[in-house]
Amino acid sequence: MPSIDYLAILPALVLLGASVLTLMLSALLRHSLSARVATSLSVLAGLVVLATSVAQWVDVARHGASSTIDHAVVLDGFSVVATGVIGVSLVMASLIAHDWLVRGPVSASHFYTLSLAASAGALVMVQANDLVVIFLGLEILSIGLYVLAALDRHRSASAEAALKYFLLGGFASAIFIYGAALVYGATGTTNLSAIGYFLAGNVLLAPGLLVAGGALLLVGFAFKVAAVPFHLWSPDVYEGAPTPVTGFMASVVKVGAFAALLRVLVSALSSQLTTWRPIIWVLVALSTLVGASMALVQRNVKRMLAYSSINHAGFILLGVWAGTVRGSAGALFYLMTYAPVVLASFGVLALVGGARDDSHDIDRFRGLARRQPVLGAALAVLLLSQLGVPLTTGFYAKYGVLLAAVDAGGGPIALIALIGAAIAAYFYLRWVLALYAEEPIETDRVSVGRASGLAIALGVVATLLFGLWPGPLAALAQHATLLFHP
Amino acid sequence: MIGVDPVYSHGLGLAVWLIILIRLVVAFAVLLNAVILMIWFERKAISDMQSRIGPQRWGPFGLLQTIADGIKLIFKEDLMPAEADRLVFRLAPFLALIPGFITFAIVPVGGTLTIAGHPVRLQVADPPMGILLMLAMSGISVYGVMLAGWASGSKYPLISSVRASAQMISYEAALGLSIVMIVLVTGSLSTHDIVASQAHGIWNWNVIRLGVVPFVIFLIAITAELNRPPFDVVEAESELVGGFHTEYSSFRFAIFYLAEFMNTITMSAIIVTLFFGGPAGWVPNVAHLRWVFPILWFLAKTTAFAFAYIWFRAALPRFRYDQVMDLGWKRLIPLSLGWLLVVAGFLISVSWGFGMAALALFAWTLLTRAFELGSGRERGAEAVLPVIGPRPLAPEALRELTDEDEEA
Amino acid sequence: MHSSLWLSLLLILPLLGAALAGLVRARANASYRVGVAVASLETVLALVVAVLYRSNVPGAGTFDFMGRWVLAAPFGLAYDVALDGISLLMVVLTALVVLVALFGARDTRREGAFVAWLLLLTSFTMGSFLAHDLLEFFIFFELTLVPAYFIVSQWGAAQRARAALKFFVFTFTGSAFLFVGLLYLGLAHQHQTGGALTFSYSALQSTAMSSSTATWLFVAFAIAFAVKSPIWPLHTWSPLAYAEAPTAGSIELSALLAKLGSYGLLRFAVGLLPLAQVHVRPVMLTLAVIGIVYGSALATTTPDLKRLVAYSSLAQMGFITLGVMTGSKIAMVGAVLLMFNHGVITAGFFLIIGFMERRRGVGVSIRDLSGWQGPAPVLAGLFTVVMMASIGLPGLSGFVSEYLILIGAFATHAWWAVVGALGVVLAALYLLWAYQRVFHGRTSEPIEDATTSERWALVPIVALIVVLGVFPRPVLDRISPSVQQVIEHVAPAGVSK
Amino acid sequence: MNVPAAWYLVLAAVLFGIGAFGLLTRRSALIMFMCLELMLNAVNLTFVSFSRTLSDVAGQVSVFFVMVVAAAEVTVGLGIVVAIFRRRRTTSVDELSEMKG
Amino acid sequence: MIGVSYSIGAVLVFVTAALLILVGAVGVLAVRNPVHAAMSLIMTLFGVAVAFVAQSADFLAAVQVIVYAGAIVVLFLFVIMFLGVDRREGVRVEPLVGQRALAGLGVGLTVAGLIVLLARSHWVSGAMSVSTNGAPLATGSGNVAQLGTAVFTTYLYAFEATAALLVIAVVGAIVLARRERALDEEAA
Repeated sequence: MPSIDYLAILPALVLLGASVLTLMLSALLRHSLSARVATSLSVLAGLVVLATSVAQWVDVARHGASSTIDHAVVLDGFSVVATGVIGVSLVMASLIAHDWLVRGPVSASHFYTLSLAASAGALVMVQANDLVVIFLGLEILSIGLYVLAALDRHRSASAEAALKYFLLGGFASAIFIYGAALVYGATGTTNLSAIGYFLAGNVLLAPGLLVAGGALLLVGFAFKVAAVPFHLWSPDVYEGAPTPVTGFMASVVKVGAFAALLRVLVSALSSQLTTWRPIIWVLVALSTLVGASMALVQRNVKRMLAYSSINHAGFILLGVWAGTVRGSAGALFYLMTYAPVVLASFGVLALVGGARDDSHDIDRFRGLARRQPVLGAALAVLLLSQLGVPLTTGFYAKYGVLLAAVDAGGGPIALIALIGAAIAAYFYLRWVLALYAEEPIETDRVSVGRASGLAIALGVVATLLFGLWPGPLAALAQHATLLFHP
Repeated sequence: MIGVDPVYSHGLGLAVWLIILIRLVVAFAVLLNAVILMIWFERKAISDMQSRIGPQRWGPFGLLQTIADGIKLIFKEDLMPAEADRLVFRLAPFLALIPGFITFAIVPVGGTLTIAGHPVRLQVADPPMGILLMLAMSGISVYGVMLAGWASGSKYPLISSVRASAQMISYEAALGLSIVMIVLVTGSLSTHDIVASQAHGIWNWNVIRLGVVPFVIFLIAITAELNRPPFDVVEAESELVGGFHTEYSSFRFAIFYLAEFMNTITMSAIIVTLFFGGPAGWVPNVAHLRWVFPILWFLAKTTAFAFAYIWFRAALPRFRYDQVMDLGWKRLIPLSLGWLLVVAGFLISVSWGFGMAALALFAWTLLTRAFELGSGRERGAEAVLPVIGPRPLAPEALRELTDEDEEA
Repeated sequence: MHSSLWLSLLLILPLLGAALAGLVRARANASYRVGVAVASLETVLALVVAVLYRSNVPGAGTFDFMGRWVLAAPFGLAYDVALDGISLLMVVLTALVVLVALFGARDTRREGAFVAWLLLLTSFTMGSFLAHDLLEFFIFFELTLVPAYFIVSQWGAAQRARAALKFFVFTFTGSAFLFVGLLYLGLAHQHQTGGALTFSYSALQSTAMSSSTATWLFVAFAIAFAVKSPIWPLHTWSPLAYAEAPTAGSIELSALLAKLGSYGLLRFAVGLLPLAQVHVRPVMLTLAVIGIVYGSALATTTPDLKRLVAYSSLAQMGFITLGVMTGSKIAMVGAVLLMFNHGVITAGFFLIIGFMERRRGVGVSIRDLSGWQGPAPVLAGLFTVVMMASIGLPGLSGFVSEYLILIGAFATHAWWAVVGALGVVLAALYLLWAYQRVFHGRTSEPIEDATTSERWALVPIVALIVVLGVFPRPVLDRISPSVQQVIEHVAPAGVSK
Repeated sequence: MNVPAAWYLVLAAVLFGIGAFGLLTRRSALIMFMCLELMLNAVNLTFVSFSRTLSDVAGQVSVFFVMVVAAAEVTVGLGIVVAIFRRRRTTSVDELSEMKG
Repeated sequence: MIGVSYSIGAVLVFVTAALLILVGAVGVLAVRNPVHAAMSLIMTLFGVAVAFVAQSADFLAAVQVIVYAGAIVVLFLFVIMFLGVDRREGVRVEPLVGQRALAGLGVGLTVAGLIVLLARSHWVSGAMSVSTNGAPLATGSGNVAQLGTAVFTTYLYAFEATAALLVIAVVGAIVLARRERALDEEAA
């Protein structure tokens, strides 16, 4: 038996434990688990994960990065911070989901059993140091999400979204694992560190296999993070899935997938930088431009945010493209700041979407800020943050990855990405404009539940606070990346 | 999958080829004859239990009745339903037959002989994955039933197919888990090794060694896999006319019939192999005939289980479909999981064993409560799957399964 | 060196004012009073700073009130403020213009929000002028977009949504180039020194680079500043935005935000990239001259008064660019002065146009108006003063600055100066023509003359126009050393005089 | 002597291609699932071939995990199909026209 | 490669496996009836199992048959029959003109590229992984022991992760398939 560092895997264990506990409580209690209890449990689990990640951080800061369970799991600054982000995202996603669960057709225990387990999958990905483990984490996460996407029985779009998500997600997984097989064939191992050592110590005369494998791995990841041209599923799925689930997708999935992608590229394939950079270059250019342009023509705000998140994925990929410490730190910082913002945005959407979660036309937002100034202003701040206006974290997120890209000699691609951001400005601003429009559409007042309100407030406060003073987060991301497991 | 049979130890000479061939042919012949006997045996035994006489006209005690029936069937008209899927309809009976025979190939029916200087095991093949082969074949055997029912293009056979597939998946897990326990104590997947490990005395038989529970689980699961009574909801005459083979007649029907009994014999043999030491037993010290006794032991044990199946059929009422499902999912699988824990625990140490037992008991308590609550809730809402038992004959359920025109 | 707290106070005061104005929005006139009070306080503060300012601080050159705090080391982000003669002028302009706009161009629709946005804009503009750090400047530069966007889109005229969007996206796109450029510059500096990442103005000044790199960077910077200024041909957003914005918005856009562009061009493009001068100067001068002629020509044809001022601003911006890019000290001083003067003058223009709109209730087209001189002589008189200053009548402030620019330009780049001088002639043409159409002739409408508060609003503007036209010395004394410092940094790179 | 592993690798690549093609072109959800299985099988074959070439057990272990994943995917995928069918009585992706991509 | 003779048996096994696999795979795509497609799928699965045996992965071959043929395809068939989608399931009208050609081209190019890369790269034969510490891959029952050792050492974490995977899959499937009466009434 390999030695096991339980501190390293504690977060995943906590989430899985919470998931199973929810399941068991719902099975063993006479009355179905109330949403309040289930949400509290999930929030608690998220907080414990966050606390654990702090403990891990102390450990890593003191003893340096390490790997455990026969090098399948790493405990390094990067994984710790990403773990913390997932913990925070989970807390916020639970809060957002709460109001929807209270009024919706979905049983809270089902929702949380699945979402907690899926988050555990994301944690597995974040810490994985082996292609097979990444694959399994990816599947835990994805399978949970397929079901979560199908949960809303009131709308048939929900199950259809799940089917589309499932088919293309499965396709992506198959491509990913095929890539892993080819990389295994080229290097003789599936362990990322071992691949890295092997490639550092050996020169492949004809690295065709490795190139093909690496490319397929990238394609698999590109599907998962919805980078153009592998994004076709995401608008439909974002639209069809229940709004809290969409928020979950936009945050937790992105964190997990990007963390794993970074680890694969930095830890295993860093010697192949010249090979994978052009691929990422294309992905960045297409994602930022197409994501922004397609968002312009949407009327459904969830589709709009889907394309917007494609645009953001392009930016995060920019940090990946750099392939430097600065790039990884930039991408990590982006994830840290983007997750709360996008979750809070979907929190507002879930509220405005109505009891049946099916009214997501942009017209519903007309005059919202006039009727409910606080809610409207909150959404405006969140949108401006996504747009990348200074004094919000969105600006520094873009700044971090752009800095890395320019540092790595990527002036042109940075410029392309920024032009994508400028295009994106159109639809964020159009939306903000609608919020403050003078002739409000006759709609009911949006009731803001306490939980959702808290989540939205968290997102807004986080983006403004760290927008004003990004120092701590930036330093954290920087240190985290410096403590990267080799 | 050739494995480590000692017969190959001298290379693949002509003699070896011959031995292998003979082994194959003999096994096939024996099995076929056994089936014929089995059919007779079943009819006879059932008749006795029901205070009837049973077949008596052909041959002594009606022994040749089966052959007569066979001849009759072969000459009957071969019907092909209009709605049938012709290819699959023809293929299905053979799919049902083949797994039974292949499974029999891994059963050791006796010890090791020495023929012309070659050590020969009385077993057609001894692949290192032997018991997995059995699992694989039992997995495949369902295709015959499923495809036959579907290919008939008729309502009741289709329902039979659906039931067969569901039942099959439900019991496969329990079956596999009980086999895992055997593999745990044996440390090998080969049937030869499994038998060898039970050789010395009745206390080494797995049925005793593992506690009786795995055996019971296996017996129930295998009965369900075989679609034998009391788990024959697939061919429940009162509900589904004849089940999957309603539309079959003549020779193809004969093959189904053959397959069913062949499977019964094979599975009896497998039970003996896995739990009752196979050919193990007391061997009198008779020169040159020592090799016969294991075979006799094996035959005796197998016959006993064949009889047990007949007895089940005569004595037990058929389960309702939902009861079949409940038994599989809610009783057998948890039970086998728990028992597996206990077995594994005891293999480590006694204290581990008791610990695991306590854990399993605790889990069992929780499960029981969960099931209780669950069935209470289901009264308000329908079950996970609509029950494909007596109730689904309600018209809307049938339409859901088969009728296409209405939706179109 | 004075305490940087003064500058921080300049930044924070409007922020607090904005918050206060938002809080008291429910009470009638409360937020208006808060706004005017805060703007007055800000003006006083700016004047105090102007008095305290010393143009020679040991070790810091002409920069005074320095203070630097690092906010995010990995990003090279710092709060770094300082003031020199050039920015001092801009700070005073900002405080003054905001006061005038708040006081004179009152908009009672949701006044709390309006005042709050204006004060926010003030704070951010202040921040840009006070920034002694390229990144910090960029952040404030970008931030000004948000309040400006809201002011235009919420309180503007019929096409306000389109105008605001166009304004925002144009500027945002332009600044993308600046963004990449400044990142490159900072990183280049870091790689040279091997130290921490910094964007401090004085640190970046010492960055060594090839002439071609400098040229590329200059182009990137210039695009952003050209959009903001606006400089031909990147000006297309401005007429629409100026015309659609509410009066206060127009004032802010033309008098302040446009100055951010030319200020940035002078301080950061020219100041940080001396090596680029050789390559880009002809191009920039040509663009400036085209802007002068093109703006003037369009101004002669447009019927809309606001657009007329917008095009005239384009021409004026051309003059400023001309002055900045010549490299001659006189012209540069003139350019800085013109930034100030143009701010004051356009503020006056838009105020008066706002007053006219208030009377008409709709946008003011030259064609519809006639004979205002009769019923509203004071208004006409005020307009005349502002107009004459804009034309460059000697004795008024516009003359001094344009004269300095043209003199400086003649000495170094005579041909461009000759064409540019054409702009002065054209300005006289279109402004007088517009005056004639609007104020001469007859009208049957009963038009109210300038009210007391309107007169008060225009008092500081007219005063500045006259005072700076007659006695610009104190201002020039504060500008010159700072310009000298820029010239000295640029000159070794092959700049004559 | 056994045939070179490359033969099996190429076979796997072709199988993967057939699966991918089917997934992209067929419109029946069930067939698309089956194509997914084809792709995963191609992966398994690749792993096993490399395992033999490298004389390393890791490839075979990976196959084991891929199979687990395949089973899990099918369970959920078919669950989704059943859920949709309850509503729509179709499994053709084209008929899922409520959303336009 | 030329000049090396392979045993007839090995070639024969390869050809058999290849035929089973390819015919089955093409069958899945070409056949209109989902049940037939499922049967073609079984054919491919058996072909793969044969290929496994030929490459001394006996254990995996058995697992392949048990898991795929014994459970997965049965599940497919169950759903097909349960839903009654078997007979009328044809190829539908293509939503985008030329999509099929495009997909074919893309996949074809990718696979061709892959094959070229596969053929042109010489992989590191003999590169020993961490797991076996250089011990050659065993056949027969030794293989199972090796597999087991690897699963419980190098891949222990992955193995435990599969537990989570299966839990979430089972819970998910039950949540999806569950039918709630209140809702059905509402839908009706």
